[in-house]
Amino acid sequence: MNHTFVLPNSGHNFDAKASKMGMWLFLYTELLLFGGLFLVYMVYRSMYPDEFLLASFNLNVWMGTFNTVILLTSSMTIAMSITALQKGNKKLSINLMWITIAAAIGFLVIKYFEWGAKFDHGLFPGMDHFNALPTGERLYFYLYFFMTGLHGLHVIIGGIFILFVISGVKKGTVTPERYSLSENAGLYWHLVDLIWIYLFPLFYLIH
Amino acid sequence: MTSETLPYTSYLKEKTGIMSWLFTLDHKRIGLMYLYGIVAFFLVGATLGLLMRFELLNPGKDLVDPHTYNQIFTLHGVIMIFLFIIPSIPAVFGNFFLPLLLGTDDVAFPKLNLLSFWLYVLGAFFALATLIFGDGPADTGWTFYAPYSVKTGTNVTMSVLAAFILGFSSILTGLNFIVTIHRLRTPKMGFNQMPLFAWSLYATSWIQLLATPVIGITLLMIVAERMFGIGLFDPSIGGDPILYQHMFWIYSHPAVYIMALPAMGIVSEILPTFSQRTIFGYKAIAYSSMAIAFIGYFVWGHHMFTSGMSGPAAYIFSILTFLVAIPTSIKVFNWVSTLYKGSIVIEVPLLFMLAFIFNFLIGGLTGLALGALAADVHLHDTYFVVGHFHYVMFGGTGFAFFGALHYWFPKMWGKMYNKTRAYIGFAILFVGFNILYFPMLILGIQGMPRRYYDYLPEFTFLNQVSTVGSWITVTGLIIIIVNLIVSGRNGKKATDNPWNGITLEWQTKSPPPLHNFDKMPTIPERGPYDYPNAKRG
Amino acid sequence: MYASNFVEGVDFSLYLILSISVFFLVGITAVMIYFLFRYSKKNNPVATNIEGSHTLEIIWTAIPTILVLIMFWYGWTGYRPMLTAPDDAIEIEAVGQMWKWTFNYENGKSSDSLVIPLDKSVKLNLVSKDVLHSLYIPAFRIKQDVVPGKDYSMWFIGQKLGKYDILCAEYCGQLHSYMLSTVSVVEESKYEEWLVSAPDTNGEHPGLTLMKKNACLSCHTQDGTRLVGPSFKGLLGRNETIIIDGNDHEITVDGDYIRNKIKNPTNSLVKTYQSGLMPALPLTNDEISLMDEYISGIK
Amino acid sequence: MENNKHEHITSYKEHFSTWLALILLTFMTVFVSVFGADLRTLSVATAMLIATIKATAVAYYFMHLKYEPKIYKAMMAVVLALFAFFMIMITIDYLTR
Ligand code: HEA
Ligand code: HEA
Ligand code: CUA
Ligand SMILES: [Cu+2]
Repeated sequence: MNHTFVLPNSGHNFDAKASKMGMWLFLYTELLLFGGLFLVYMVYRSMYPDEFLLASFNLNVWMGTFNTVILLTSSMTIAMSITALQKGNKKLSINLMWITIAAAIGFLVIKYFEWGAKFDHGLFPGMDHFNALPTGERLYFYLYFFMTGLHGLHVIIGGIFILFVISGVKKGTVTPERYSLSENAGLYWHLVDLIWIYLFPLFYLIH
Repeated sequence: MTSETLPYTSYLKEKTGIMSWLFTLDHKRIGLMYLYGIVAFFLVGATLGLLMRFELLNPGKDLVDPHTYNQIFTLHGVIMIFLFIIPSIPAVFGNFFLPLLLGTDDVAFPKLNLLSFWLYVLGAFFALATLIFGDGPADTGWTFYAPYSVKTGTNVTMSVLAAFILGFSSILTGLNFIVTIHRLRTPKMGFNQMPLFAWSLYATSWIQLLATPVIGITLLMIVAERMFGIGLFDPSIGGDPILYQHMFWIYSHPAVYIMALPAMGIVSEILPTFSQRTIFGYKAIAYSSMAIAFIGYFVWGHHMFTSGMSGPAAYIFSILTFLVAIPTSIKVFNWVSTLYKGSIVIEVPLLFMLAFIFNFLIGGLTGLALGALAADVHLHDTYFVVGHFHYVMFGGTGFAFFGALHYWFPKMWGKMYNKTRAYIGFAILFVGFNILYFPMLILGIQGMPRRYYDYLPEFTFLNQVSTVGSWITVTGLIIIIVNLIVSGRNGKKATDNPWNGITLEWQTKSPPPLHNFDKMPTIPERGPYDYPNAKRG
Repeated sequence: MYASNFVEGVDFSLYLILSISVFFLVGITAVMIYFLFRYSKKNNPVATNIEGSHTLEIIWTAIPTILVLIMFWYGWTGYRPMLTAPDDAIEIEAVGQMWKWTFNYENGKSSDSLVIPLDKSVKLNLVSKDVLHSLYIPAFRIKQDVVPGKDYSMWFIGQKLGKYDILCAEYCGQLHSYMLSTVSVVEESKYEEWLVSAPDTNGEHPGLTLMKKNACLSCHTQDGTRLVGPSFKGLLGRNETIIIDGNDHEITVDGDYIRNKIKNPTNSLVKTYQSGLMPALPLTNDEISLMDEYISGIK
Repeated sequence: MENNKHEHITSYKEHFSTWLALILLTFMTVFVSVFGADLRTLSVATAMLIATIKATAVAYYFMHLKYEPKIYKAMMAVVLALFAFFMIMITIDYLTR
């Protein structure tokens, strides 16, 4: 075919800035997705402050703190993996990403035990003990399960995203010159962290 | 046009076979696929509308039982809102023409664009699957108000998931457009040299991006409530139904500007072309789009004046509602002034735009009556509201959609439609439309509530007028659609620039080649609508 | 005289806005059509590029702004008085449920339709037993949503003798459009008389009275017609397929079944009917037996 | 278009100090909450304040916002303003009932 002419501003060019901007825009939608839940939380907490307080005693502050530390650390490792990639150190970059994924798994395992403990105490919607709770405490747990559940889902997605980047670096599609994908995975992972930064005090640190 | 004789392959012919369409990355083909899907769903939704009008011909039962009626208007609303009008102009004409107007060859993320389309298909599948799976389509109204939506046995979960998926598709389209506008404008085209349709899409995209997630999460909460008993909104197991309404309208009011702004962008394209002069008040129109998008976020409460909202909140929401009308009125005045000292050629697209202004005026001005607290207490959830939103959505956006279809028809298919039939179709549609919806405004003032299967006998006459109007409307629409299909197959060949327009899409061939431009497009020096032949003003 | 104390405020704001609207609609349309002919290609072969005008821009921002503020103001002043009921208002409880209104007076009288004295403030305390409803009296220009779990109220003064429609204006399911009632505005003396008169049960079965009160008959007919739920006609001894936990069971309806169904409506569902619609009502065993007795009697 | 040759590369040290600050803040917020129990509403405010400082640090340093063009900050500001407005409007409705 006869296309010798290509526009300089073609949509098929690789454009690192565009992909970063796209990622940020996507993060805004994620922020507002959780934002909706924070709105609901705000209303119910202001309606039932005491019940929220009581219900929060069922969570283990230290597990929460530990998980926070895990996530923050993983945030650092993923950020460093980008630095490593930019500096051309692929091996280090990949290792740092593996550490991040390990942290993600650790986080989920702890969450699994926390949720499991709630099940054992009959604190899940529909269970008898749960149904006997006052409205405010039930709302606390609805929100707790919904929000940490959705957050957990994001942890999983973020982990898969990082796996993709690892394979990209290995295959050579993500390189020190062309690292948008790794940057975007990093951005996504930080968002997961960012949301946890709020979830943690809102559920664990009510006093 | 001299270039006509040169050999070139249009995007329609460049590759063939069904796969070259279904998995195309070309924005023009994706736009066309959206067009077929959207028009199909418009016809489905419209047929449901027609059924409702049949049912309402007389008090009592005419056609279906109350339960079916409720499912029909819900499906009608869901289809019309999520499958027709929200994607309509952005996904079809935005996709097809935004890159052309900006002088580039595609959107920023072509693959993401294809993904949006497939999500649209998936969402459509979910919406229709309710007909087969579960206990039938939802019967909640398109607003899915809790706690009824939690209690009813119909397949609300699936309808809601459809809306969720379609929302996701809409977000990705918006994201794509924002990045496209930021990154892919042709060199030297600043924001203030962009055509106004691009501006309106920019404003729209921001709404799609930032408002849609809120309804996404709200709908997920409804699903969680139905499936796991996460009772965030049903008072019998915990939550507060009024909060649901807040969350719903935080999205759904801005969403009405997702519907309206692109239509306004279309008007701003077409009026200068047929007046053969520059647009009046370019910046006022461009920035008022942004203003509408922004203020539009803060007025959602006007849907809840009778929900038991507090006095101060009602006060603030009402005043903000009135403020959002001002940028719209600025646009209307600028459009009318664009006709002033033009050299007007009357063609069907222009008529559609003038009809848009007329209908949208009725719709917008009735919106003011709804924004006033006292009047809304009487009018809320009556047929006045139904009249209002059909005037803005169908009379406004719908007319703009069909106008744009005629305006860009030669560019998209390289054929010209039959003008006589187009005139006739337009005239019948316009008359029918007003007979269909004007009586609803009166019915509302008289106090007929909406979502009523049956009504008091004193409302019979106006309902019958309205039903007759729906028949006239069908006739008009059928003429228009048949005319376009026939012309697309064997219409006269169109020139590259049949309307003598000067925005960039007219600088390439009809239909455009796969990569849109074979040479660098040139942008008019003094703004996108600066007609070289017109006198300096 | 207006039918209620709110008619004037509402109508004024509505018609004020509609008049301004008509003015703009007619004006803009006329200008548009005039331009269309005056500046057609024939009459004006060469166009003029006018880029805009700051003066005009300011004028047509300012005028609508002033107009909408006026509109807002009358909307607000018409609405404000609806927010707070006077202290001396007669309080009546208005109960909405699928798909029936019930009005309970302070002296214990209960009625399907509202009766109020002329020129007296009346405050309705709104209670919903299930989903959202909205109590709408078009003639009074007043409407208020009835929300489960919330103590809302509305108030008004009936100023003209007569009988007016009460409609449900918030979608509440299948028979939303049949959730109708009336309000009668009567002389005060008549109102007092009506208030103490015994409920007009005409010696009907107490089970029927109970069922009327609890809106059972909005969904179940006594004549065999199928509505939302199965008809009561010939119910006792009928063979039905019911669904429990997703499995079909063939049963013959007996008294136990009827009493159980009233008590725990969500445990089972008669096939081909929609689930989740029948409410669990706070009834005593005696009341349930009365209902059962009546239902079993409908042959 | 420009490529990303001149992108700022954040040093390992900077990442590490950010992390250290975040961890300290985390322990601080736990401390305030566990041992400052009778502060009540004040402790909600401090918890949110600390969370916001942490979030800003993550966005600024880990997410690189500090080194991005102004438009990114502007967009972020719009998003946050929007969300704040949602909160304010809903609060007004619920507080003034
Ligand atoms: C395209 C969609 C669209 C658009 C653009 C609008 C635009 C507007 N809408 Fe509408 N609206 C809907 C779609 C839309 N609406 C829908 C779907 C519903 C119902 C949802 C449901 O419940 O199912 C609804 C419901 C709705 C309600 C709630 C009614 C109720 O349920 O009680 C209100 C209340 O304030 C309202 C107001 C407005 C206002 C003030 C505008 C303004 O933006 C209009 C501005 C336009 C003008 C004012 C005309 C042009 C101006 C001039 C010519 C200048 C002269 C004007 C002045 C003097 C100011 N709308
Ligand atoms: C873009 C949006 C849009 C459009 C275009 C329409 C178009 C129409 N609508 Fe719709 N409507 C809504 C959006 C829309 N509607 C929404 C959101 C609601 C609220 C739902 C709710 O309450 O939840 C609503 C509610 C609504 C009601 C109120 C129901 C109630 O409250 O009880 C009514 C009643 O008359 C109605 C009628 C119609 C009619 C007759 C058309 C017609 O104008 C359609 C015009 C087209 C035709 C008349 C037919 C064309 C058909 C063909 C050419 C095809 C022929 C093909 C075959 C036979 C296969 N609509
Ligand atoms: Cu009750 Cu509608
Ligand atoms: Cu609105």
